[in-house]
Amino acid sequence: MPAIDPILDIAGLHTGYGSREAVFDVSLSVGEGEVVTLVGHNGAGKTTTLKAAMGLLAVWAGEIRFLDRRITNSSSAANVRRGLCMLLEDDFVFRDLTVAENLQLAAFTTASDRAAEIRRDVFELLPVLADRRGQRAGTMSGGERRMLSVGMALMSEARMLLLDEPSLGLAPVLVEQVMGLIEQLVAERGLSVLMVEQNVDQALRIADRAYVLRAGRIVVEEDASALRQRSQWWDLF
Amino acid sequence: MIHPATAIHPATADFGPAPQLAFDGLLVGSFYAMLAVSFGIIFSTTRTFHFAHALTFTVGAYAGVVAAEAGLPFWSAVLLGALAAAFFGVASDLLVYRPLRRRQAKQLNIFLASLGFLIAGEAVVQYVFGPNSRPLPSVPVTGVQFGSLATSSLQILIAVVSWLFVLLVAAFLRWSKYGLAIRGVESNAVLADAFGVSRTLIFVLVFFIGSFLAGAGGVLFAARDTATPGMGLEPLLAAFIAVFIGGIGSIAGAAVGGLVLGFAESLGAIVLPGYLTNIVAFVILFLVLVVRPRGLLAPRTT
Amino acid sequence: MAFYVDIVNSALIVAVLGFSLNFLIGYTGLISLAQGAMYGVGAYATAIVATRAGLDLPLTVVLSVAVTAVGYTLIAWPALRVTGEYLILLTLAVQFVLVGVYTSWTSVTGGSGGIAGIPRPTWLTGSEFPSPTDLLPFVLVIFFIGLGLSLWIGHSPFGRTLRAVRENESAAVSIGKNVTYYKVMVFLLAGVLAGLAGAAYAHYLAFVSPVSFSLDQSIFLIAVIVLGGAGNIFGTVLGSFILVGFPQLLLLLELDNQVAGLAQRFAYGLLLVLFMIYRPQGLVPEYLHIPLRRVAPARRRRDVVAGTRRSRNPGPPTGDGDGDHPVVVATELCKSFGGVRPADGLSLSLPRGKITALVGPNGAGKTTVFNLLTGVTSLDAGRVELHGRDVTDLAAWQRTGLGLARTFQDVRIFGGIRVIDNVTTAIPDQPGDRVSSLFGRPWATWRTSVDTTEKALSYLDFVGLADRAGALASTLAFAEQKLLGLARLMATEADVLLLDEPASGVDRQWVDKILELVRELASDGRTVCIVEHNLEIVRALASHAYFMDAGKIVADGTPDELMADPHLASIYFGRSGPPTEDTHAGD
Amino acid sequence: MKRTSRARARLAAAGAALALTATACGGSGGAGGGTETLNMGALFAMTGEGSFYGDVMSKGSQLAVDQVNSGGGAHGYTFELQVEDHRSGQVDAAVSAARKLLNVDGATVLLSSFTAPTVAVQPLAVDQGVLLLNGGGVGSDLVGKENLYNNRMLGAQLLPAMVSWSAERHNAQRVATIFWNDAAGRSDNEAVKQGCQQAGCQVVAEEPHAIGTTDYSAQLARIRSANPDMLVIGSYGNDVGYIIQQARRVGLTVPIIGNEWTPDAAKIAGQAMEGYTAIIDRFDPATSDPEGKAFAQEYERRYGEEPEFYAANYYDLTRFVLPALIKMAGDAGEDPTEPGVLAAEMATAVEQGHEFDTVYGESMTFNQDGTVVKPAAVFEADGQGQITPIATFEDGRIVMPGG
Repeated sequence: MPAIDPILDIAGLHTGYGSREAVFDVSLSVGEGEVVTLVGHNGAGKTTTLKAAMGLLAVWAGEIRFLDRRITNSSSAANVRRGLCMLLEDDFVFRDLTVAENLQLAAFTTASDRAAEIRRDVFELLPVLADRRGQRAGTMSGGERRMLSVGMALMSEARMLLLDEPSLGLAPVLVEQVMGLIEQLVAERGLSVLMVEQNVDQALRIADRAYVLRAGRIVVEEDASALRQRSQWWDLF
Repeated sequence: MIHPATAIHPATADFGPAPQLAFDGLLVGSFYAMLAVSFGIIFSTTRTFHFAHALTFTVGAYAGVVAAEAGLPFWSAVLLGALAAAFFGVASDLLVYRPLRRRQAKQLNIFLASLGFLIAGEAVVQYVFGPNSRPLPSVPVTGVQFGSLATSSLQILIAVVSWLFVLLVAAFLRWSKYGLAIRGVESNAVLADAFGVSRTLIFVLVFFIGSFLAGAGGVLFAARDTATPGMGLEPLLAAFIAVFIGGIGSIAGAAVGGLVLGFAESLGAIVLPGYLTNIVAFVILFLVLVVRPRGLLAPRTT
Repeated sequence: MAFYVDIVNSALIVAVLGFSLNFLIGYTGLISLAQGAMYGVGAYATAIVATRAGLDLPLTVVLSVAVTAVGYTLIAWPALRVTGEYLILLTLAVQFVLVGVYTSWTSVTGGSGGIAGIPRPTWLTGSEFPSPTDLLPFVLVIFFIGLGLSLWIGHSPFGRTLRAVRENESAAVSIGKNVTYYKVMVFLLAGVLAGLAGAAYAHYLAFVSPVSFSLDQSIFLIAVIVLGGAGNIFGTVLGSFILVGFPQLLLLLELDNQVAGLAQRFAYGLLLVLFMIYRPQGLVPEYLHIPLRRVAPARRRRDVVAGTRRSRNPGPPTGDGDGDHPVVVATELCKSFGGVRPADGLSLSLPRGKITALVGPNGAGKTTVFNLLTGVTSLDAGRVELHGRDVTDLAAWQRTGLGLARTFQDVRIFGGIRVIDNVTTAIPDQPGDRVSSLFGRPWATWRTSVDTTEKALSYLDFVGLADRAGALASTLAFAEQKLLGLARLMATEADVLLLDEPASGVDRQWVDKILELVRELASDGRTVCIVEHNLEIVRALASHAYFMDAGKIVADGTPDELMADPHLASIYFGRSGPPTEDTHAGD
Repeated sequence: MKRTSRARARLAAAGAALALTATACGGSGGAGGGTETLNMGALFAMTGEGSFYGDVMSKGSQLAVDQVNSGGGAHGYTFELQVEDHRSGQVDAAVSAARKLLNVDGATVLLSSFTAPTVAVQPLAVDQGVLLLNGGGVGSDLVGKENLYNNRMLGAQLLPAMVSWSAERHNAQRVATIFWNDAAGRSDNEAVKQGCQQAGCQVVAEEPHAIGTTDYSAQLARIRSANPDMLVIGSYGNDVGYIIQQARRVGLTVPIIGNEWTPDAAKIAGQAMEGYTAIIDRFDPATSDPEGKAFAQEYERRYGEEPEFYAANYYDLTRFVLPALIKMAGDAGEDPTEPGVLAAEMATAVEQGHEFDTVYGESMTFNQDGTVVKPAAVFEADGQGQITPIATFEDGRIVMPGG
């Protein structure tokens, strides 16, 4: 358990798709300003957990609390307004819209004057987006689209990010850039992060704590640095 | 079918009907463009095979007729018809399609429910308003001539209003916050959801806009012809075909599809006898589906 | 009396027409809005040859059937390319064009006035103006021909495969079915039945005109299918009698015509809406509760496992159990999608009786390799050999026929059909699985059905699902569906099994059972290859593993060897991994 | 075959009549003043696009039935009318409704409308020895059919004279036609050509169109480019209204003539209807003929609208034709409710050139082929939905009053 009060608290979560249960009794929490990573093999239930937290997937059993409010099965729209934002694993931008429109739409729940302010901020932080503001997102490279998705998260005035595989498909240089950006956001803006990441090494590098999921259950909860010190991780997967 | 006409009056030159037919094509194509946009915005966003859009069209037309019969001026009748249709369209989404979506109904089932809704609705319209055609009273119509081209002022008006509505919708989608949200849902509904854009709300919105246009179209149509309970089917089919010719998901495509359809139907009369022109649309649809199933102007290749 | 007999006759004709549409919509999931117009093809064919050429009854029916079958098959050609709403539109277009032809081609069809005075088969009815009762035998004969044909087709292996195609085309391909063939054939059969109904209608009414073949008719027929219950022949009969008979019987109530007519339309429309929302499966479910004939597993479990394996190998004998000889050899496979290269000069071979694993980080291209091996995805370059035979140019369903089959990560069972049928469908070389044998060898078809059921039950028994045989596959728990996938795979009698994540998404109490089954399959001499992310499972199963990254095999060896390699660990977990290209996915 | 079946029907009828007379005599009922019921069935377009027709036809015939019955019946028979719906021309609906009327309700007379349903039920009528009367359908398929009689004048009978007369009147040289693309429309088109030949003018455009079309821009564009000086319509129902409305809107100012007029079409065309002349069955609601006047007044009193000629036609069939046939049957000692009797009497009446009363101010006779000879007239429409007669049709020629 984190020393600080948890901003997100998941207790005894059960969920799945159709009749297929994919997550069994998962409990985890993320503290304010903390980076927590969820690792595990493909199909272990990591993304499923994030989606349930975001309100994109119905919770079968268990409870989810955010900022000390019960948000189990509340709509994603309501969760966005509360300050929760999820960046999807694939299709994480609106490909048919321009960069500027992507950012604008991400600020759907934000007041418009405030949105203009954040947008300046985002363009400052991610100059590549400013240069490409008129470009259709679908025509950008994978790395640029990732940057855009982070920019979109900022536009939604999120206090907490749920990141699903932010490094997927990116060259190592870009992976480090994205991770650096996340670290920066946490350090400068006090964001909290729950991250699913295939690139375990990178994830553990910036995370405070880690959970290992296997076949829909949490098998290990550990300090990120401690986990990183292990000689090998195969037996966890 | 046309007999050589030169024998008796060689002085009156016969340029053939082509220019007039092209002109007619432009006018009717403009109307189709609006109908296509009205259906296209609903279909490409919600993917609902909304056959009962025909009913929305009819409801709008009768609302306009009733308003005009009550003595309201033409423009108020158009507006009232459009509004009535808009609310009707939203109601059909909420009452028919939402329960179906919630039960994850198959495309065929949604389509059939829509058809059923149309059939039942037409019966109600006929019960309330009677089976006979109801003209829209006090429509100002005069003949208009441009050289050898002739049409009525109403036809011109319909074309102008059609483009006005098409441009308004395009501008709304392009520049307004909710227009952007609609495009967002169309592009990536899950992601839009994740950013707090409620799909339910957006669906209601597109049903409102699309039905508004259909209703306005219905009143204009009633002004040109008359209102009858079964009036909606043909315009709806034209809209369907135009959307699929243009390619789903693009307002410009739908509008262009409408124009293409109008021209094709009208110009088809140069080579075909008049009674075959209403098949032209379906032949084109068939060919488009066979040759280029995603539409002539399909915006993306996903 | 004649009034009631007329209702019966009409309903019987509509039922035959409904059977036709039911094969398209109910069995195969192909929506046709052109059924009314195709009915017209049959009716006009009879009307024209009977009035113009003076042909008499059996000949007119035969001709109508032939013409309509050809007509419907012609629609199949464009229809194969489109699905969903596009198919609705395509058939809608056909519907309107055909009705346009009926109304406009006055010299042949009589235009909107239609063709009157179609001669009645006087030798059959004994009168030029027969009453409905006189014609009842004729209509009954047509009906029973249609019903018999439909039941024979519907309950045959062919019909079962149609349902499988409806449920999941890719899975149908994976068990060796040529989906294109089935779609073309079902259109042809639908044409045969529609032609039969059309001919009966023309003779019965002695008058045809375009209004009877309008879009309204098409919609009405879909309503018959859906109300009765799609996929069930008897449901169609029930639907016809209700929808034809009910409005007629309402006539007897002597209601005010205008109001009654409207009320009837209203009720019809509302019924459609309500059925779609609350009972989309119709009155009669696709599977009535018919208890399965319990067949005692004739063979011992081990016999099942060992006895049904096959390797149809027309090439030079490689000798079963010829240990050194790899069964599958893939050489230099290349594939690129846009800028991504999920297979980039990749080679591997699979030995008999062993379990080989493909491991690697997410997105390395493992599932693509399965797709390339089975032929679902076409190769850009490279070669796939099975038992020494080059199968690179063969379609996926053909490769399954040669003994190479797969499962899917997301199971792809045929959810809407019964558990047992999932398995039975996959059994190869059944008489009656194709139209030629269904009609050419009816006796063999009939006789073999018991055998195949028995066989299928023994496969189910093997995976422990025999007592669920009669249930709908979609009602199984996910883990059971995975087991069913295995049983279905075994039923293909393939000896090379590609298992895509056989244990993923399954709770742990099931994992052991699945693993045991997989081991058993391999120990019987099958060639097994798995893709699995759960490394525990890989270690537990595989004797040999290929490590893939970015479309290439970067290493191979035993799982333990691979896991000891720090370089591979860094690829897998990203620990200062090797540089890869930034992928431009959306160009 | 035909002859034998009819003979058989008659024989059966006679036998049955004898039996019935016997029981009637033996029974309690008084012979002379007693009333039997004669069941009539009607197949009208009660719903669908043509329901205007169903509406006025059922009103016309029902009014006649009520008048007959309140007058003590027709020669000992009261009428019972059962109307069924053929949904504006659906043959399946028509045939099953006809079966119901014949077999369940025991109708011995069928009133029918529209061409296709009438043709479709005609074999049934023959089979069951039922008289089939049509006062609305105009298709040439209705001509020469056993047991079927039409009291609506057909285009082929009227249009040649109308065209040649109008061509002369308007000094038209170049005639364009627009007509239903079906048997009725095409036979009208032929009739127009025949009329043109008589008048020495030329047909410069022939435009068939699908029934129920609302947009005629293609046809009208071609007609305009052919530069006619007269337009003849061979279409029916609402289509006439749309054609006239759109022709005027695109600036086609030439005279327009035809052989159909309905209030609904007039409503559609509105002001554009002005000057349209049509040759139709000559029913004038403002007639001075006593029968016609009584009918018009009673109709208007009961339904709140003026009758037009479709209502008049079915009124005539019910009020005058049937009672006359019943009387003939009674005189011959046959029971009109028996199969074949009324049809046989009708055949006899036609053979004898029997003159039936009408509300048209004159009597009508039927031809052997089932067509009618009755008063017809040229009417001119104004822009307010009214028509006034301007000339009459006599012996195949059109005659202006007083000239």
